[in-house]
Amino acid sequence: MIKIENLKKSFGDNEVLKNVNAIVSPQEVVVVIGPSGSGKSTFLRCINQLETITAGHIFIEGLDTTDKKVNINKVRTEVGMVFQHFNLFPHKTVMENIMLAPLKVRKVSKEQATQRGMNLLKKVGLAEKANAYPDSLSGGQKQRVAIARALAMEPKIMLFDEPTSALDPEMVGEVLEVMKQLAREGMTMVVVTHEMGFAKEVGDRVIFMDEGYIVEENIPSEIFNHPQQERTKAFLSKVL
Amino acid sequence: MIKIENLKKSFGDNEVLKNVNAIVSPQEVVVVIGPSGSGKSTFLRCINQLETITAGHIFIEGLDTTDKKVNINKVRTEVGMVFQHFNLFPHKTVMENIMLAPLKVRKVSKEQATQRGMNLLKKVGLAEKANAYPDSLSGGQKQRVAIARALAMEPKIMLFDEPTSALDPEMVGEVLEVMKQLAREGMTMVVVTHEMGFAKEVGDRVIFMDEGYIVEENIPSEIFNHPQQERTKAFLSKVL
Amino acid sequence: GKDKEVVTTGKEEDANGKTLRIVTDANYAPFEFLEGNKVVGFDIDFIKAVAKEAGYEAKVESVGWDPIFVEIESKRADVAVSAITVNDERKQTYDFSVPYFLSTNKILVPEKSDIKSGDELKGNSIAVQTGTTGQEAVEKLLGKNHKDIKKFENNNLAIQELLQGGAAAVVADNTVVEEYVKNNPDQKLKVVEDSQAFNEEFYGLMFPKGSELKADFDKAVNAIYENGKYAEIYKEWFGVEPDLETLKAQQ
Amino acid sequence: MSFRWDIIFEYAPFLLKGALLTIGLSVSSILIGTFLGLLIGLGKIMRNKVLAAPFYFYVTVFRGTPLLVQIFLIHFGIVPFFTGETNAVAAGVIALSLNAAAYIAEIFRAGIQSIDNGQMEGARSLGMTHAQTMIHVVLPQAFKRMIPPLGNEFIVLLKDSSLLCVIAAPELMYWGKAMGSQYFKVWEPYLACAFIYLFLTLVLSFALNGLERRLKTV
Amino acid sequence: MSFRWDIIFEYAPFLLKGALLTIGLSVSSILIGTFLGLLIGLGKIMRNKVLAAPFYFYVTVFRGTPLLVQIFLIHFGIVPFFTGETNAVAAGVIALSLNAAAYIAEIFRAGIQSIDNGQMEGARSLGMTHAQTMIHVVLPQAFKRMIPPLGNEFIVLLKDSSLLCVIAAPELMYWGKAMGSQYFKVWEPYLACAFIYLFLTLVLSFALNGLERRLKTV
Ligand SMILES: Nc1ncnc2c1ncn2[C@@H]1O[C@H](COP(=O)(O)OP(=O)(O)OP(=O)(O)O)[C@@H](O)[C@H]1O
Ligand SMILES: Nc1ncnc2c1ncn2[C@@H]1O[C@H](COP(=O)(O)OP(=O)(O)OP(=O)(O)O)[C@@H](O)[C@H]1O
Ligand SMILES: [Mg+2]
Ligand SMILES: [Mg+2]
Repeated sequence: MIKIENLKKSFGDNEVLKNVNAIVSPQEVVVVIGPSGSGKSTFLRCINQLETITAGHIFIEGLDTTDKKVNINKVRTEVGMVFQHFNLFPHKTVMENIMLAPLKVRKVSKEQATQRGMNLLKKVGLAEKANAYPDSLSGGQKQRVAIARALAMEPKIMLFDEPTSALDPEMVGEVLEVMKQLAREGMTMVVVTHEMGFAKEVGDRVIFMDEGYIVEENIPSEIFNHPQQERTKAFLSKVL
Repeated sequence: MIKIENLKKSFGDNEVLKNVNAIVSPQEVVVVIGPSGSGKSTFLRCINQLETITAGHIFIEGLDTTDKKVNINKVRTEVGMVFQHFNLFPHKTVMENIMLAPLKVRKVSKEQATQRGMNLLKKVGLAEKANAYPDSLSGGQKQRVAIARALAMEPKIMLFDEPTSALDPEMVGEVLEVMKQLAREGMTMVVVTHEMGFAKEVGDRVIFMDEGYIVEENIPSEIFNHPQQERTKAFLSKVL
Repeated sequence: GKDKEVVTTGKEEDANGKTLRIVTDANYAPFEFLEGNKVVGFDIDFIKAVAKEAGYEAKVESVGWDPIFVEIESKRADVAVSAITVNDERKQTYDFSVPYFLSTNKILVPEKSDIKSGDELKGNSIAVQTGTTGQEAVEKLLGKNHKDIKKFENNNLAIQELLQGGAAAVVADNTVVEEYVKNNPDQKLKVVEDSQAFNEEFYGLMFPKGSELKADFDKAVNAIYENGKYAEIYKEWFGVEPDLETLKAQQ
Repeated sequence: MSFRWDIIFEYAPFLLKGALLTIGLSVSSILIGTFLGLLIGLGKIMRNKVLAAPFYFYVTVFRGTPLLVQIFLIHFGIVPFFTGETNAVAAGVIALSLNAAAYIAEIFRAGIQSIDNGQMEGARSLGMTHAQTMIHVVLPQAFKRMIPPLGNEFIVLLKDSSLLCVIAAPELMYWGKAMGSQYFKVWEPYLACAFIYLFLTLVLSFALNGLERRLKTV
Repeated sequence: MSFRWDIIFEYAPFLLKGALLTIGLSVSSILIGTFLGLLIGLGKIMRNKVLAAPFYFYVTVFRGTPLLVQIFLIHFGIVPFFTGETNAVAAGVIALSLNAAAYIAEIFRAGIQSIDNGQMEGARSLGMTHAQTMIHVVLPQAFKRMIPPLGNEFIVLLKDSSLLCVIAAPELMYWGKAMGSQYFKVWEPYLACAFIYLFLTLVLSFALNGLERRLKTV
């Protein structure tokens, strides 16, 4: 589904990703953990090329998206992304947020977009907020709308960048619940998170990153209970 | 030490605190928990009158600080406060941040302020950052500087408003460690936090607030293991 | 305020004479203009001569056009000389000396223009300098504040408007338009004269209302008419003899 | 010094006519200037520095020289070059628009750059193009933030239109000067003009505040 | 049309002298205007609406009327009232300063209000007074943010000083006009002035950018 080969990314002199290789299989849920500044967000943002990569290749369903001939906007419709700070459009209602990309990019009809939007809102439990503006929502509600907005493009893969870290503790649960449901439905997901509970419960595989490298990867029970690398052990001792 | 009587606070029509009564004894560590919007921050901010209170009395060491004749700046020198977002002064170095209030308010000599500042920085483990600017520090370091800055005024009481909730998970520990040390040294503290581990380990008493009321208060082991009120139970089920 | 350009004209000092503050707008060649930082021109030489005749010392200062009136009305300046046209509206606020200059207005048009008289100006747009006899003359012809009259801050801009096709003609003092045509032969302009269409307009010295200086200066003006000093200055600047009869008849 | 109310009354119809032209000049210039300013502002934020250079040059020249000079150059140079004759009103609108465009371009640039980058990323991650994102996401939000500075610019424009009296555009100040030179009076025309300008700018501020408030509640 | 370089050379010493006065006028006005603007800006953000009212009034009047009118009123009214005589340079500095102060007051107000409230609370919670917090915490940060808009205002001021030619302050434009009316020329004087103004504003922008960059690294 996703194959990442020798990915490198520098900001000026600062090499943030140093030769990263990874594979994500269809329907797999990969959780990425690691200390702040280790390159987790950059890794995720490279996958849908919000950052132009410095070297390497990224294949999505066999297509080399780093090839200049590939239409990156087309690729991005296949890859949904959810950000830490939601990035909802404050001047549009919840429904308009969800419908915007389907209308403008997929050119679906207004009725179809509305109908699908309503279904997605029901799915994330916010049908009654369709006409509210983002500012009137709680953090957890905002993040659920952001998930619905990404799903409206019917992506094959979803990327999550610390979707719960800007939320009040009571709201973390409701967002994780939606994500768990997505995983159960077989969505392919790459999730950067500090929620170790989620990683253990939902993750098929955990990747530990540090200083631009993938230091260790394994199934959750192994990585949490028997980390092999010193750096992994040090990190887990602080956050568990 | 602190006695709060019939405290009420409204923002316009919105009554945020509805008759709150509380006592904090010397050397006691009181932890305040509760859902978002329940009035925890407002409660804390009323204690040192960052919010002008609508009704009621607040006594600090027997002095009614709501009395107009009381010099509130004097009171505030006795009550240190640490904020969620640090509120360090970005145009001043770490040392200047710490020395500013002692120099301008307490009018201590520069040598004395420097010496005391250095001691405090050693205490929070940041002696080598004395001449750094806040922007170059990590979140955990910033918060430890903020604590040192508050301590530089030699307050009798310290108020903490979610001191770790803007921090990356690995940095939470270092800040909680400093707070634990303060508690061990006998500082009177009121701490709003979502860190239940800290509440259990350090708290002498836990106050649960909801919708502007103190719903329940008790020693940590009782409140976490045998909450009496339905609302307390519902809240704890979400966050534990 | 040390940079202010002050030109004292009293070369021969009159120890008893009071020093008068004389204001002008040095922006109207050849009557008053700046040569470098010196205010020169016909008006300047004239006021110099008249003041001396009247027994005063003159200190001429270029203050700009609008400021002249504030300075005079508030009596901070004693006399204004700036090719100022005398008319009835202005007499409501200020006193004027006897006329000291007969202004003949002429029409400046492109060489190819078929305007041959004042009457043919009607229906064309005409550029003038605000507050000059040229404006007075054209307004008498077309009507006050007529929409075809374009009033500019100075003749320089009015002529520019003509050159760029925004006006069919400029009406201004003969000296101004003739000087311009002489100095700019490449612009292909010509001067049209029509003494019937335009009334005679006169320049006067301007005083604050009720000024005691008016009488002295009226006498002095007439004195230099008689002793030939006026004709001397006039010839120096315009190269011809003045029409003293018309000027005197106007008194 | 007596204040001559009578000459103000005499000139009232002309001042009114002038004020109407002042309004007309200002409104058309702000509209054209806003449109041009948007293009220039977008030009300035282009990644390609070579393509962006002319826009930088434009803004530098128009912000670096007095409006008076621009008015002269346009009135006596540009307009006759194209039409063969001068036209004070046309030149006035062009000069004010081009001048305002340079300032408005900066307002646009600042407005666009004040929008959190997360908005751009949010939209791009949904597969929207840069242009679609600008049109549907960034600009609508930037516009809202630009209303206060645009309002200021409008007020500046309104007052700057008074400089058009030098090319004999018959706006408010032109008639004020005509009045002054007929009677050789200074206070009456300038104070009268000042009050009319103040009135116009106050009405404008009021309207802009209302607009701002309405947009905020949306 | 031939371009008369010779008359530009002839007038070069006067243009230079004029440019120096232009610089002097602008620099003194921006300094005084900044000082007054700070006071007025602080006045406007006072809680007590009655005390703040005169400051609002000041800003409204000075922003709502053309600078030209203000120059006349100050030159013929205010200055002679105090000193008994007119003085174009003094009136120029006063008019430009008072006008700029109204705009700078808004810049200050915006700058102060752009500082996160947490800064005020952080300092107040340490027992510092409102005044101490303003002086040591809020204003130093606000100043830094105000450099770009203040720089703009400085450039506006520099160009606006050209209006002082109407009261015969011998600054750059005054000499340009003198040159124009001696030779009946438009392009030479105005283009020469335009280039000098452009040069001055560019040097100014450059210096301000440098300052901004230096402050950012601190
Ligand atoms: N746009 C950028 N320009 C320059 N440097 C950047 C940029 N984005 C990220 N970096 C740098 O790249 C490194 C990795 O950043 P990244 O955001 O990927 O880390 P992260 O693992 O997501 O950390 P966190 O847990 O704090 O989100 C950091 O050192 C950061 O400073
Ligand atoms: N300055 C203010 N003006 C108006 N309303 C306010 C203000 N500050 C707080 N409120 C309101 O008061 C209520 C309580 O806010 P408060 O910040 O005290 O809650 P909290 O318990 O600290 O929540 P959180 O966990 O999100 O920090 C909320 O409804 C909030 O909207
Ligand atoms: Mg990240
Ligand atoms: Mg709070």
